[in-house]
Amino acid sequence: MKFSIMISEGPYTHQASDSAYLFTKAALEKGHEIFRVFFYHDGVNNGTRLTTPPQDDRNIVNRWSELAQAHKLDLVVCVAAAQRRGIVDPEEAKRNSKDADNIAPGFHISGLGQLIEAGIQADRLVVFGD
Amino acid sequence: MKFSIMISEGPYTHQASDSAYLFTKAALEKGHEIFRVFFYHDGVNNGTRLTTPPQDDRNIVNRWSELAQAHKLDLVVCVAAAQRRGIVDPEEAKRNSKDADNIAPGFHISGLGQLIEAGIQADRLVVFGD
Amino acid sequence: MSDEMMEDEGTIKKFGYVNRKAPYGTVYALESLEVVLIGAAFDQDVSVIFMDDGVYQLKKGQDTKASGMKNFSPTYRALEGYDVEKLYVEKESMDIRGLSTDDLIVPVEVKSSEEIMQIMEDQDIILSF
Amino acid sequence: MSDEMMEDEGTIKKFGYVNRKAPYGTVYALESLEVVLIGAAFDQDVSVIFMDDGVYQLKKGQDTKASGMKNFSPTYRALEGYDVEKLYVEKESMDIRGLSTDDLIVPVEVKSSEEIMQIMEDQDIILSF
Amino acid sequence: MLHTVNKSPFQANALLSCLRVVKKGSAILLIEDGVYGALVGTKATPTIQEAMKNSKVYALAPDLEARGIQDNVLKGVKTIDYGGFVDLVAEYDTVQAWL
Amino acid sequence: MLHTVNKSPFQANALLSCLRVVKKGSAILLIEDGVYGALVGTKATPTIQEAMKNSKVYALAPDLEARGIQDNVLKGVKTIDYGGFVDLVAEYDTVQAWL
Repeated sequence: MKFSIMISEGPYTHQASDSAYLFTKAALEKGHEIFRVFFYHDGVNNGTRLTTPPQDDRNIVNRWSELAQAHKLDLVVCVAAAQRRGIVDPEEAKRNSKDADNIAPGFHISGLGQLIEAGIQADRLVVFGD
Repeated sequence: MKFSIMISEGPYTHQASDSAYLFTKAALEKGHEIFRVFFYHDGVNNGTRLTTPPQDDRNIVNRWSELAQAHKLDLVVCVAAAQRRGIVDPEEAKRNSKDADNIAPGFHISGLGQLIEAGIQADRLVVFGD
Repeated sequence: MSDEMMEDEGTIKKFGYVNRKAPYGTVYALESLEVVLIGAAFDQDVSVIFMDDGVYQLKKGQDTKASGMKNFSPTYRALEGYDVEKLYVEKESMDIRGLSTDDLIVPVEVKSSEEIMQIMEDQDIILSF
Repeated sequence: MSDEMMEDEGTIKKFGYVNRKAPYGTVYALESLEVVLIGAAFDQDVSVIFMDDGVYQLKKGQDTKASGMKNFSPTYRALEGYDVEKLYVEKESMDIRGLSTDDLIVPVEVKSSEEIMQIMEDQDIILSF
Repeated sequence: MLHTVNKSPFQANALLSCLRVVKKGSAILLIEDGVYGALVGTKATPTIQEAMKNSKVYALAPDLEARGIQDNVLKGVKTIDYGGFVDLVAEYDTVQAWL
Repeated sequence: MLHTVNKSPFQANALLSCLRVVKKGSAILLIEDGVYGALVGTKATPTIQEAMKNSKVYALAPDLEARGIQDNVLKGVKTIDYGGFVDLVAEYDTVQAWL
C-alpha cells in the first residue's frame, strides 16, 4: 500500500517526528511504499543539518537523511513554512538574499501542492503533530 | 525594576515570542530595565537570521534584533537547546564542524547558567511559552 | 506529460480539513488555511470542518492591530471564490462557546456531532490541524 | 572579580521549578531537569514541584528502548547528590492518576494543593515548564 | 503572586490547575488563547466566576481584540494592555506561568 | 476509520472530542502522551471504558514502556507495536489525528 506522511512538529520538542520516523520505518519493513514525507508547520525544523544533539541521544535529522538515502524517500519541506522558520536550501538562500543555507541531505524544499499531491497519490495519509 | 524574560517557543508557531516582545517593549517604555531575555526550548529558533516571513506579516526575528540594538538588550540563546535544534553561531559552527551558522544579529549563544543568573539578578522573571 | 501526471489530473478525492485550534495562540489555523487555498487549485472535493476551538477561527470582528499579528480572518471569505463551499461547524463546539452562526465571518453549515462523524467517514484523506 | 559578581555570589534566592508536563511526548521535562542540574551549582534554595502530568516524570520503570528516545528518568536520582532535596508532588495530581509514592523513582513529599500554593508563594523566582 | 494562563479553557487544563493553587488575594491574568476563559455565556464562564471570588482576574485586551471577543468579556474581568501587564508583574512578587 | 490520540486525557480535550464523533466499529489508537488514557485506576479510566463499548481501543506499546506504565493498561485495550500501527492504518480507510 502507498502511504504519505505529514509531520507538523520539529525535532526533540515534540515526539511527532520520532513517531513518524518509527512508523515510516515499520511501514517500509512491511513492504509498503512511502510516497512522500511532507514536513509542515514546525516540522520543517527537522530538515536542518546544523543540529548537534547530545551524543547519548538519537540524532533525529541524520536518521531521516539516512532513511531517505536507503529507501529513496521523498522528504519535502514546505517552502512557506520554511521561510517563516529559517530553513533554507542554496536556491532559497539565493532568492531571499541569505548568506547561508542549512538544509540537511535528503530533504528538499517545495510547495504546498506537494502535500495535496501526497494525499491524491497515496492510499493513506497519516498526520503526526501536536 | 529589573526584569528577566524566558521564551520557550519559536517564532510564529506559538504566540509566546510575540507576547514576550510586546511585554519587553512595554516594560522598557515604562522605564524598567530588562536584565536579560533568555531563549530556551524551541525559543532558540527565534535567533536565526535565515527567516523570510511573508511581507504582510511581522518579522519576529528582526524585531528582536532591532530592539536589542536600540536598548542594548542581552538576548541569550541556550547552547544545549540550540544544539538540539540547529541554531549555531560562528564559534559553535567551528566547535561542532558545521559548514554554516545562522545566528541573528543581537543574539548570542551561552550556557544555562545565564538563565539562573537572570533569575538571581532580576527582580522578576517572566516566562512565555506553550 | 507523463502517465502519472495524467492519472493525477483525473483523480478526484474527498479531502477533509479538520480545524480544532484557535487562531493566533498558535499558527496552525493560518497554515491550515494556506493548505486549503493551495489545495483548491487541484480540483478535489473539499470539506472543511471546524470543531472545538477551531470554530473561533471564524469569529467576526478580529482585530490584530494591538497584538501585531497578521489578521488572516478575511481570507475565509475568499474561500467561496476558490469553490471551497463546504464549511461545517460542529454544533456542540458552538454551543459550549455560546456562539451562533451570526457570530461567524462566513456562512457555514451547523452539524451535529453525529453528522460531523459521517462527514469525516466520507472523506478519502483527512488533514488534521 | 567585579562587584556585581561578588554580589551575585552572596545572593541566595528561592528558586521554584514547576513541572506540569509528561515526559517524552514533549521535551519540556528533560530540559527542565537540565536547568535544575545546572542551577544546583549556583547554591540557591531550590524547590522542585511536580503537578498535573508532571508527576509522571517520576514514574518508575521507564524504558525507552523501543521508542528510541533517551531515558532521562535515572537522572532524577542524581538530584540528591546535587543537594536538590526539596521535591514536592501535588496529592490531587497523584490521586487523579492513581499514583502513590511507591510508584515514583525518588523520594518526594506529597503536598495538598493548599500546601503547594504556599510553597509557590514562598519562592522568589518561578521557572515554569 | 501573579498567575498567567495562556491556554483556552476548552482545550487544556491550565486554568483549572491554576485555580486549584491560587491564594486569596492573588491575581490571574489571561493572555493569548487563555483569554477565551474571560467570556460570558460559555461553558467556562462559571469557572472564571468562581475564581473571581478570591482573585482579581485580568485579560489582555490586545489578545481579546485579535480574537474578536472584546465585547463578550465577563463583567468584573479587568481588561488591560501590555503596559498594564508590566504593572501587574511589578506589583506582585512572583509570576507563575501556567503553560 | 482510525483515530489517533496523542494527548494526555488529563491535560487536553483531544480524547473527549474524538469520542464525540467516533463511529461504531471504528478504531482508536492511543500514542505518545495519549497512552495515559489507556490506564486502569485513573480519573480517565471511565472515559476509555465508555469508548470501548463502540470502538476497538489500541495503545502503542513502545510509548507505554517509555512512560513506565505498560503494566497498568486496562483490560481490553490491545497493545501493539509500530508494525501493528501500520497494519491498522492499512486496515481502515482513513486516519484522523486528534492533535
